[in-house]
Amino acid sequence: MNTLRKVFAAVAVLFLIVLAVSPLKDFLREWKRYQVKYNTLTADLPQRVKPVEIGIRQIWVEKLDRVDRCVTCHVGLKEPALKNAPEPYRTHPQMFHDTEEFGCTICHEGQGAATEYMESIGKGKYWDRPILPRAFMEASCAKCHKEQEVPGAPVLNLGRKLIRESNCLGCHKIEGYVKQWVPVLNGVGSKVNRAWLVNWLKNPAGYAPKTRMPDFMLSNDETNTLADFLLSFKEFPAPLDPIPARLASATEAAKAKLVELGSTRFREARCISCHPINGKGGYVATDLGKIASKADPRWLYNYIKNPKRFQPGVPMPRYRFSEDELLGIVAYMQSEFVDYDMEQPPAHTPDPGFFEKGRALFNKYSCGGCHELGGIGRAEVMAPELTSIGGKKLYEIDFGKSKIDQTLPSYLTTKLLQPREFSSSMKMPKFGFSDEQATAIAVALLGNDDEKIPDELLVRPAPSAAFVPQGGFGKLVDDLACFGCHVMNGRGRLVATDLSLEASQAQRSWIEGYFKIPYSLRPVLTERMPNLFLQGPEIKTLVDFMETSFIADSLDRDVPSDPVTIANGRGLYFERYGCQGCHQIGTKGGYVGPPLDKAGTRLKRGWIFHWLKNPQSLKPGTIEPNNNLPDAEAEAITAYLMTLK
Amino acid sequence: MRSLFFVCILCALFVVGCKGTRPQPEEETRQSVRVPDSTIQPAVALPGKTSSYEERQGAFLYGKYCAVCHGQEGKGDGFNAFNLDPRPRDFSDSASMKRLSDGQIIQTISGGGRSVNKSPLMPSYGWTLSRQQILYLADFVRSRSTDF
Amino acid sequence: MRAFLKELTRSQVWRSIFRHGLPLSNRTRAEAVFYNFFLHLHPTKVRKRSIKYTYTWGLGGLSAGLFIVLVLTGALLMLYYRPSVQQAYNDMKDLQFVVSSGQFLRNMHRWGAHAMVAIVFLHMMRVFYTGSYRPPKEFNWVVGVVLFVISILLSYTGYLLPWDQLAYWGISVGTNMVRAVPFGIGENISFVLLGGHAVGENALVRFYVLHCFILPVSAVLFMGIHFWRVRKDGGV
Amino acid sequence: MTADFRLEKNSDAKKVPRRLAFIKGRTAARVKKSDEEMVMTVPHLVVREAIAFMVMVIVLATLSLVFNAPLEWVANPGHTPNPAKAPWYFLGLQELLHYFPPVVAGVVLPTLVVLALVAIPYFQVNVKLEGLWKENRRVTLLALVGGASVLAIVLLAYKVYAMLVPTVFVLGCMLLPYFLRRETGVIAWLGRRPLTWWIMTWFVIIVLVLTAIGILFRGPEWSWTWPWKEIY
Amino acid sequence: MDDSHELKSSFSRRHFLELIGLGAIGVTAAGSIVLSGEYLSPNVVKEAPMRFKIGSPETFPPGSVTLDKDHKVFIVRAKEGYFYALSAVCTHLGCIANWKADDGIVACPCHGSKFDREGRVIDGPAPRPLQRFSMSLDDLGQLVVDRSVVVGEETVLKV
Repeated sequence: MNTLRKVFAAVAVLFLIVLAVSPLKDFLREWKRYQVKYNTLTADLPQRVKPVEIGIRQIWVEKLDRVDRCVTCHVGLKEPALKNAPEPYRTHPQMFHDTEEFGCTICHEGQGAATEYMESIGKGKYWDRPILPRAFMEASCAKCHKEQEVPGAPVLNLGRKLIRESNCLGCHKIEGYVKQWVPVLNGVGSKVNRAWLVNWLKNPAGYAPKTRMPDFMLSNDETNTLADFLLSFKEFPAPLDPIPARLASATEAAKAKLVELGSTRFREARCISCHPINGKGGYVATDLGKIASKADPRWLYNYIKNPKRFQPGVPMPRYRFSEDELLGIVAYMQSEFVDYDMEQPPAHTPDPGFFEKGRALFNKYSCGGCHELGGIGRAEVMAPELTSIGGKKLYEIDFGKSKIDQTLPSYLTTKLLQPREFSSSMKMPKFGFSDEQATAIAVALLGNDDEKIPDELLVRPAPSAAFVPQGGFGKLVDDLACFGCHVMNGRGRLVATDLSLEASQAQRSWIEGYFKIPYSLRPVLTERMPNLFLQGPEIKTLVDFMETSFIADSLDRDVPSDPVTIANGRGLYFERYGCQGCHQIGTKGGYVGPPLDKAGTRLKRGWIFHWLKNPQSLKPGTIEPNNNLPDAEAEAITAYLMTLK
Repeated sequence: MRSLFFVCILCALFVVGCKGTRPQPEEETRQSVRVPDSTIQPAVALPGKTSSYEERQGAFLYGKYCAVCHGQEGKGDGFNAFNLDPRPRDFSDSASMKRLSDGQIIQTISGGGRSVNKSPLMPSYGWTLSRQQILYLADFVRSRSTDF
Repeated sequence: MRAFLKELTRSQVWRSIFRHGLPLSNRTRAEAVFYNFFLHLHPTKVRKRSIKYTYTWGLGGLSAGLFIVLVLTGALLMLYYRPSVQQAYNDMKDLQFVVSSGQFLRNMHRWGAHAMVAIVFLHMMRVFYTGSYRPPKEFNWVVGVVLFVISILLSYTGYLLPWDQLAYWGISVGTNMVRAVPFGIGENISFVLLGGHAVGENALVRFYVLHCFILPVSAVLFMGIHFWRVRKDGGV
Repeated sequence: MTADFRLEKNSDAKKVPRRLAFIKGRTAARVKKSDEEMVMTVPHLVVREAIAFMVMVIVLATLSLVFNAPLEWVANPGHTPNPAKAPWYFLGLQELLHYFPPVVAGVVLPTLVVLALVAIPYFQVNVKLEGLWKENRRVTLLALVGGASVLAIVLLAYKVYAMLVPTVFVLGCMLLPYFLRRETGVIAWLGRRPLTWWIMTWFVIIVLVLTAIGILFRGPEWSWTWPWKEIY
Repeated sequence: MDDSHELKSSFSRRHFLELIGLGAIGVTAAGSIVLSGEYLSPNVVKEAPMRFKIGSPETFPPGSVTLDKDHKVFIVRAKEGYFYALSAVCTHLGCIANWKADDGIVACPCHGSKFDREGRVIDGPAPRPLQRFSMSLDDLGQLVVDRSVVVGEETVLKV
């Protein structure tokens, strides 16, 4: 019995001790030390900082159903005195969004509920959304911001642009993106030569540094088979016109004259606004620097004559060239844009089964996803859908044998930079992205999240306008590929001006003159309006349509034109608002904005008035400041500008 | 009873401390604070990744609105600067920048040169940019002169 | 102090609650067993041989003890737990991170539940190998088998409640075994058990009710019978 | 029945309170001896119970302080972990499902097991507690080998080596005393075991082996994986 | 703690052990109750924060009284342009009072207490005027109300 008593007493004491450890463990929680340290840290600061009351703090965001306890340790987020304090006490940057309104994890990810460091950054074992590295932060903007251009998120915007331009849609399904135009391959066998094609397939960027065509890392065999397959497509949907025999039979002198003419037209048509020459110039279209070593002259002649006949949908205008001019341009290209260093591939006898094998390769790499060829579409086995890739759980990712960080951002970035890193059997091509570009795309992809955001917080994209101009204007717009550079009623690519309100802005006579001889209002820009060599009736059709459609009555306004007002306006222009800082009149003034020399003949007074009142309402994002002008002042300046003829 | 209980807690702390069944708290703190940035940084390094959000916003806005006259580096040598008289301010000149208060800088951006009795060639952005954006810009402008 | 205690233990209130004195003499000790609700399950005297730990290994008693621990910790856990798909997991995280001793209680409950299944099984093995199921205790063995099944079901229904991957797929696999019962009966059982065709919100609520009410109450009922029988058949 | 029960005539309430009858004969072994040394429940039994209870709580609490209860990722009905395992006490059953058709493994076998457990105390053969080889040695051997062969064929047909190996092992232990007759030692002890003991032991070993395999040795796609290999 | 008869015997070692054992169990039991109390009092609650933003001053026209239902507070802008924040919780029994624009008073629907726009009791059982909370402007020019700071009747926020 005595032993039993001893055992009893000992066990009871042990019982007490063991059960007392649990509250002790609670008492020594990690976050408490951070708060105590915060109080000692702030006590030494010269500024008065309110000490934190020891206890778990949290931000409860009801609308997002999130509880973020990050503020338990990050106590000084709103304390300006701690701007340069070490983490976790540093002040949070001033943002458009308040931390108290949105919490932390909606942007930063990580585990909001956690009160321990490793758990909160999501590096604990069972949390599928670890904290986003700073470089990828903008991905979180995309959770709510579905609009085209997200303010304050340049990386995200760049990423989305790259996804569009790289035509990821060719293989992946991603909601919210549309496929870009890519050359059609029908008749490619009569368009290009074998040497070029082999070089191109092996290394597209070697031919055209700015090309969007990725490197599929084909083996020599694959390249040859694919080239044989493609070259077997020799028939165009429309027959090629023969090149007039004159070019071949012309004398040297006549030829030189033609080349001279072609060179002039090539410049006047401002081809380099869109086409780069050996990497210099525009970025919209194909590099022309070595075009003569690639394309058959007969095809070039036919294509420039009527681009859409051979490449439906191509955003290249049909210039109104005469036959001589066409011949000249082709001759000019033939003489100028030759690749003397082009490597000749070794002689090669086609495999008897090249067609079937080539077709299989064409399918394997989903060439049909981008390029149309004889009705062969996208590959049946598609690449994974990326619509909600940002919500992919870590345990769903196969990192293979790669040694990279086991996180989704690093997975995506690595995949973009080295597409075959995780498994050599993958088919994704290499786009040659720079590190920044890959990061930007990863950011945009991470933003494709399946996170449920309440409707009132979503910023939706502007509905994509399906503006299809009709009639003669429509035909001309199609023929001249205006949408390639101009936006009209929400459709088109914005390289040049948005024309939706053009007739409210510019006077008819000026527009007509501009079509005849385009000139650039801003000489600093590379992209310029080409001279399309339009005829009088065509110009009339265009301007007539603009006068009826691209005009808003609300922008009409009568402005007094008495000398007093004009003098007043002149004073305001030069003395009060210093407009000459950016706009030139005569030879004086800056050239940030367009010169206002002939503003009175170019612009309409209502436009000037409304522009002065609120420039951003007419052209979002313009750097012309809103000066909050009273009506009288805006009228006076308008009156002054209208006198400049 | 409660005090006795806490005495027992202390005993328990002692016993447990000796046995070391719990991870040492001190060490844990140091570890968690010292986790190097690289563990949460991507394999790819972005240029300027060390810059803060405010700096990047400031740089972006500056590049868009200010650099044409004040120059990319803030030296008052933008491509448009040579059309202006007086010349735009050189933000890297710390001697003259020291004389400006934060309030003056913010006022100049918001109200333009005329609002601080300077040249009207400096336009006012108070109705174009938000208060927040102007604060970013003011900070960025301030950071152009190094030895402030 | 002593005088006060003396007064206290002799007061009418004290004596109305405790009908026996301090168990210091054989008389008061016997009285304690007679009059104390918790002790009256025992006889006043037991065989000296049977109180040795190696005699029964105390497994039955430990099962009962574990049941008490589980009821207490479980009741406390219920205060912070909401059986809904949206909340269940978050509530577990709250228990882990912000509730004082929450993680400890959850650990106790979880490990206790596993231990219970194991100990009840061991108890059953002990009873078999010592032949303690022989008449007149046949029926008590059957009650014991029922209790074994109930404790497995208790552990199993509790398994779903944290609503994590482990829970969800553990239960999915388990309920799919039920589907194997032929003639569509399995389908029906599984449908009724889950309140649907897959593990979802309904299943969670059903398992919660089973785990927190129906099964514990049945367990208490059968434990009452079990103990009563043990006592009537001459056990401790 | 009269042989089993004996009325206690001198019922001494102080010594054995409220006991009316003793049970004898076909009863639990301990009831046979009625005049054992007795001790007071309070404190002897109660203190031991308290100690046992406290030790249990101590072990449990220590465990709880050191190991946290698992909490994995939030449930994702769209992604099945590989392997998807039931709670450990069902892993024996899940292992069976790997071998046998669902109806057999998921329904017939568990039902049989529960029924068998329920039926144990009602088996007359079990009560005698006689060694397997005490009588009719030939017949027993034939029946045993015959039964075991049928079972082995079934197990072989389904390739259930996880059950076959323990079965052969148990059969070997059963047969040992038949061929090696000993008076003392392990083999003699084995020889004194009754049939029910053997069946139960076989059952327990099977359960343990299957459960252990299910817990430790099953990896992706329920393939055999060594426990020291990391499972992703 | 003992029968008088037992107390007379020497305080032996075995009693000491018993006392320790029982004492430890007692302490554990008491400690468990304390711990349970600790467990039962939540460390965090999901409630609206005491300090919150209500928007820029321009959204409140002078002379207006606006009820912020989420935070149970009236934002009052005087005709002179200054601001103050009145609790919308009636000081009687905690119902949410309403602003009656027609009469220019705050009226409680439960027991008919009435307050003027300064929060003073005009009528009814309310024992105290409505509480007035601290208001301030943050860096970005947003109005901020802090319900955890009660200020006197004379305190207003001039914008």
